[in-house]
Amino acid sequence: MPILSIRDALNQALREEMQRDPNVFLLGEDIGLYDGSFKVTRGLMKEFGEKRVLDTPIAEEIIVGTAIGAAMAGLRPVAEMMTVNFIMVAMDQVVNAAAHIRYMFGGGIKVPIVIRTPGGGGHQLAAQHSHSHENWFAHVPGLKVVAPGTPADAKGMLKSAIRDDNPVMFVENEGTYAVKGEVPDGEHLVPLDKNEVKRPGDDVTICAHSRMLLVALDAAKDLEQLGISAEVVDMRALRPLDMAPVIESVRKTGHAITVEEGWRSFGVGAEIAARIYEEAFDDLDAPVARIAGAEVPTPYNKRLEKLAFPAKADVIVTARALLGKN
Amino acid sequence: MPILSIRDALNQALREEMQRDPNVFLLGEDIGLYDGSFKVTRGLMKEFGEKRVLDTPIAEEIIVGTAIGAAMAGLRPVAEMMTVNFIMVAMDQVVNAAAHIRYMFGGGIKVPIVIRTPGGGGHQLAAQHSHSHENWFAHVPGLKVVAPGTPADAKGMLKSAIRDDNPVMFVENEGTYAVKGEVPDGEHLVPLDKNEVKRPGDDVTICAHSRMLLVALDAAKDLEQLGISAEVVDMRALRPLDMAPVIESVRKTGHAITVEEGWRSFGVGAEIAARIYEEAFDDLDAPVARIAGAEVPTPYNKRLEKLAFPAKADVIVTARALLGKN
Amino acid sequence: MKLDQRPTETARVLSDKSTLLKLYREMLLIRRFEEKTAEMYQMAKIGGFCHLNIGEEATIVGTVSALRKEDYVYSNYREHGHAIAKGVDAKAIMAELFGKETGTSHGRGGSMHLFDHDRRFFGGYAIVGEALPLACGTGYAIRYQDKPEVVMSMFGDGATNIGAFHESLNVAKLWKLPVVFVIINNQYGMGTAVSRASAVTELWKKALAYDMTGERVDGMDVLAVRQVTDRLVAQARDQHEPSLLECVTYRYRGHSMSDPDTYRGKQEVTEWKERDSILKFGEYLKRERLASDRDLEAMDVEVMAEVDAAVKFADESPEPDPKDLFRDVYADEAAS
Amino acid sequence: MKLDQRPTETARVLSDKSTLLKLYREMLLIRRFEEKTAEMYQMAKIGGFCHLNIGEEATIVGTVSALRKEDYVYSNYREHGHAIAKGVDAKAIMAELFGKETGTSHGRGGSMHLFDHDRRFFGGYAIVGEALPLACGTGYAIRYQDKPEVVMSMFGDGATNIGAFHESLNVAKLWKLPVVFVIINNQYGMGTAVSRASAVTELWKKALAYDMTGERVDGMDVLAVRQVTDRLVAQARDQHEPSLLECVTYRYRGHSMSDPDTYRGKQEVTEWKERDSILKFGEYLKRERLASDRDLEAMDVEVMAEVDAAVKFADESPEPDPKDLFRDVYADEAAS
Ligand SMILES: Cc1ncc(C[n+]2csc(CCOP(=O)(O)OP(=O)(O)O)c2C)c(N)n1
Ligand SMILES: Cc1ncc(C[n+]2csc(CCOP(=O)(O)OP(=O)(O)O)c2C)c(N)n1
Ligand SMILES: [Mg+2]
Ligand SMILES: [Mg+2]
Repeated sequence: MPILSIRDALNQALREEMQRDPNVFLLGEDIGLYDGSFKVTRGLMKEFGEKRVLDTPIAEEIIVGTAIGAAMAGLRPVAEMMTVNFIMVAMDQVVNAAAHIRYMFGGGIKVPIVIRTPGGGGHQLAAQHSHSHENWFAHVPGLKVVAPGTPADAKGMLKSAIRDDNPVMFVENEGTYAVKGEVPDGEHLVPLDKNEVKRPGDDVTICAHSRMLLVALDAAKDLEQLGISAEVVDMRALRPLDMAPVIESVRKTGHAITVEEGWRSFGVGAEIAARIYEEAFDDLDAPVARIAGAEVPTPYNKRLEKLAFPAKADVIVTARALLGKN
Repeated sequence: MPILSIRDALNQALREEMQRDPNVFLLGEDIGLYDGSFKVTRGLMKEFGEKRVLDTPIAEEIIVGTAIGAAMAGLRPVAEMMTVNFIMVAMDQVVNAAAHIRYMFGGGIKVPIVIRTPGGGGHQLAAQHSHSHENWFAHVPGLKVVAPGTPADAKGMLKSAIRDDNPVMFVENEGTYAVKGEVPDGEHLVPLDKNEVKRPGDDVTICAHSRMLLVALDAAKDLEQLGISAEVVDMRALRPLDMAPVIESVRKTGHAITVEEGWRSFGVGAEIAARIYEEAFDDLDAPVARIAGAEVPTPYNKRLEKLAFPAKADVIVTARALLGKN
Repeated sequence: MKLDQRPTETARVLSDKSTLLKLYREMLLIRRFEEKTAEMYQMAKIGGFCHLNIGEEATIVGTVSALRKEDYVYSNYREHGHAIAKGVDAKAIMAELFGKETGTSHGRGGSMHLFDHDRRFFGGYAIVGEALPLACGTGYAIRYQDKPEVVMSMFGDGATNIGAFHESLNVAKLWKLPVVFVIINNQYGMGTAVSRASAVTELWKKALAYDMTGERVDGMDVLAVRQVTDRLVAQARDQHEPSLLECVTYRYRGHSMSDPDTYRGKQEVTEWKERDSILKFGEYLKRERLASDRDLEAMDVEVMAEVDAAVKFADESPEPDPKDLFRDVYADEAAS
Repeated sequence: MKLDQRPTETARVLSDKSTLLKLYREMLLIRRFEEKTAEMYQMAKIGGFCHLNIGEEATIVGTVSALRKEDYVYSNYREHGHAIAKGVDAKAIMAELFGKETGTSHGRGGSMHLFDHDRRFFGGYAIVGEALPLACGTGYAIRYQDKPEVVMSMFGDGATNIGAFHESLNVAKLWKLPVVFVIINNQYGMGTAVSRASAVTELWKKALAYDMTGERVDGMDVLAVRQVTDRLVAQARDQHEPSLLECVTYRYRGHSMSDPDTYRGKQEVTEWKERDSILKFGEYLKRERLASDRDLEAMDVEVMAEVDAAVKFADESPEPDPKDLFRDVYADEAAS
């Protein structure tokens, strides 16, 4: 199978879907002539022209709103928010419009849009360019929210998202664009509502999505050496939140850890933990351990920043403590 | 002690703080000449003039941003967002600016603003006027978030919020403005970081804030009749989230229920539940039960709307089920 | 584009008896519908917030009547009349206000969220300014699909101060979108007069920042409104040139049914009512001998009967089934 | 207000030798500081995003030098030069870029978030348009406290298309706030040329929508910029009349240090460099016999030494203490 970076896997998904369906078009800031801030849309304006790859002014409400209005008239827009931090100025369009239009109009119309946006930190971009907000979107009925962590899933879920009839928040991560892996050629579709065991194990269940999935997989390898067999569940489907593989895993391991890049309080891990208790209380041997970003606006200084985000060592230490092996 | 509605208690707090400190001023849409959309600011423009009670255009980014900039130059603005639904257009100012400015400038400045805003549903206002978002704000480091449910706390916490040196999200609820209760005259300050047992009990701990606190207290009365002694903890302090009275209570009761008006997934209850497990796992006899709003954009139709929000009966049924008394 | 370059359509409208009577009838229907709505609200048949169009009939009918069936309208929460003018069935509108399954939005939306896909009434939105970017998106789709359609975006004076207005007008001009932006300047945003909210009070001037056609018209004169709208719609359709049209009008009632209306003088309200558009247009029709008092009275009876029928329909319609609470959260039911 | 009504201040500036040399020195300091910053970035002493002011020196110095110490500046992420012009110590700026505890923001902010309370440099912000409402708030506080101060709000051409720009200009005029809005029109927002993002390309025209003074000036000519800014600052200070000033300039480098800069022609860049403001202003000083080649070279040596000292200071400064990660999340430490 071809080896692609997540960046190129996303690019391939966009190209294939644009070739397949003339109603698919892209819009966003600097996605065309500039090839995209993170080069995900590289070459697409050249290939498909300015109509189907629309460079916009710096005006996020217009980006999301234009996508919605175009979708309501029959198109399938894929909007890029340069980073998730900027979506704060367009939150009304995402929540009060995109997510609610179908329901509030009694099902009279659908809003098939995809909003692609990278979150995450680790590049010394400080307090206004480093955060993650997928928990916010996953809270909102009417949205679907996915956050793939591998090149194959990136491609397969983006293609599914574009074909989905609902507004989909497609959460990427700046720190994973260069990550490489096998990606099936052509028609490769990954469902938007299925989480998946990415590494089997017996002692502890580690739930993680996006960049933290890679951290968790990395930690699991080391844990193996330390005599701990970790099962890693990819939480790529955040809304609807598919808990089935997690519950099945916890029934076996009796221990669970959640890992997320965003802030802990009211974050993704809280919901996963709450559901594990609700569905597998008697199988748990210890409370679910949550690993999350430090609750600070991300600092610029490299050392401080490093402390602010979860790393492999945190997963290893937490797993050992949870299993009483420290 | 005088009996006041929450509306009047808030009004009294604003008046007293404006009298005490000439740097305190109010701004928002229709808060002056119109006396406020929900009449919380009634009479204040007449009393303090247009400079200190500033009617703004419909431009929420300007409301929050003006508050921040004025605070940075030494004032103590209290901004009203007519309802929390409209804050979606100003989310960037709240999160990326207000919450992060102090940290990202290394502590070189403070941002003492209060953003008062009612959330909640139940008045047939449908999908764009009925939601609650306190979980979002409570996720953000740099913000303080409170959501009082009684007139005394409304007054005492608003006064504390105005004197606090941090940005405070002061969450009100449209459905509670008319609720009456005793309110101490004059200097009555309630801390922003202390939750409180509002009704003692032995069998089950019910955690609720804002309007749901009243629902929980109401249910607790009925439960008493049904032979269940419920302890109700007011979760008025959401960030920092004071768990001490909850944990102490759960140690005693072994059972916990969370009640919130907003959507369940990734909501307030998830965080409270996760922390209960983390701090009192061995004291729990059953999983924490979460009661929350139905995961729909609120429907207009009265019957459907009723189904969408938690009610007393839900608390009673849940408590009985949790204690095996059905 | 100058008016005299396209005199035909407008001239026909402004002289054709049946068209003129139809305009009058629509204004009357909106008036009677809204009066009945107020009554039904007071009887608690209607809940939530309820914003009436009474006073704004000439603006609404003058603009929307210039559109074709396949043109789109995006509106706000004060949209009952806009829906009527776009051809949405009064029965389905009243049923929506009653929260019934037969309503335009199956009772899920209510007064602020009317919608009709077939009539291309693309909805009432309750967040000020929110629908302007959507109108641009539909305009983009029209250009994308190379269709001869137009979008009309309707909003209040207050909405011209919010960010989305600015972002929308900029791209409409930049991308040459067939959008006519209509400011229904009824003098107030809730209790705030235009001059207390906007740095310019001649709101059409905001078009200058986008090098866009800007027009101001007496929104109490249906023919004046129609005339300028015909020109702007043609400009949008034929040349993909967007425009900003300010209609100067007035709402006779409070902002919503729950507004005590204490921020403006009685005198002011009275003066505007003296310029009532239905009254004046009726006089015009009589003066021009296009209708007699009796004709107009007969029309009124007919319109009232239509409104009564709408109420009856709404009254007799079923409520949504409680088990359908989660229907239509997602387009694929499985996801709910 | 016409220039000739307030000739004194500007005339003095434009003829006073020491002031003119000071302007030149500041432009040079910014240039050399930024060149060194690029070097340090390539050496990985600086991380994150890094946006340089090279090419924009005349705009920056011409505007900011017109302010008093007690006036405020709000800027964006491309603000190293703005901070220097407002009197912030180059040492503390470089230390901030290095992420050191001695930096303007104690290493928490970095290149995009310089801040200096005493100099009233009220910060660099990384969200486009975000700081304009803040500038209005500070303007409101000035009026509230009845102080003779002014706020300068600095942002790019791209920022004029976002909603916050519109909301800010409207209230600035409506509330008579002493704010001078400065558009640094460097022709591009990232890779997007002004004409591909804005319906009007003469950006000063956006002032028309607010009935606000709008001006356009050659942003490569420091004296021209200073002259118009003097007038606008006086207008803000004395009459509380805000204004919009468009300075037409150019950034020689890419958007940030990581921009491959493929969206514009080499020829275009070369042409702008030929109009380099430091070069031209140096020639002017020599022509007017206010400085010799040797004077200017000596000044350059002095400036380079200052920059070197800043690097040395930054290099030798301590990193933040890891145990202070949570310091300053809240004003009351207990809350963290
Ligand atoms: C973003 C936002 N802010 C505030 C409100 C509350 N609100 C609803 S209608 C309204 C006044 C709007 O005035 P205008 O645009 O003139 O329209 P009109 O009601 O006069 O038709 C306000 C402030 C809202 N719905 N959305
Ligand atoms: C709201 C928002 N959207 C997008 C970005 C990403 N971004 C950062 S700088 C920039 C270009 C800004 O251009 P301009 O305003 O002209 O300023 P310049 O960089 O040219 O000085 C963009 C798009 C952002 N920071 N904030
Ligand atoms: Mg109005
Ligand atoms: Mg620029």
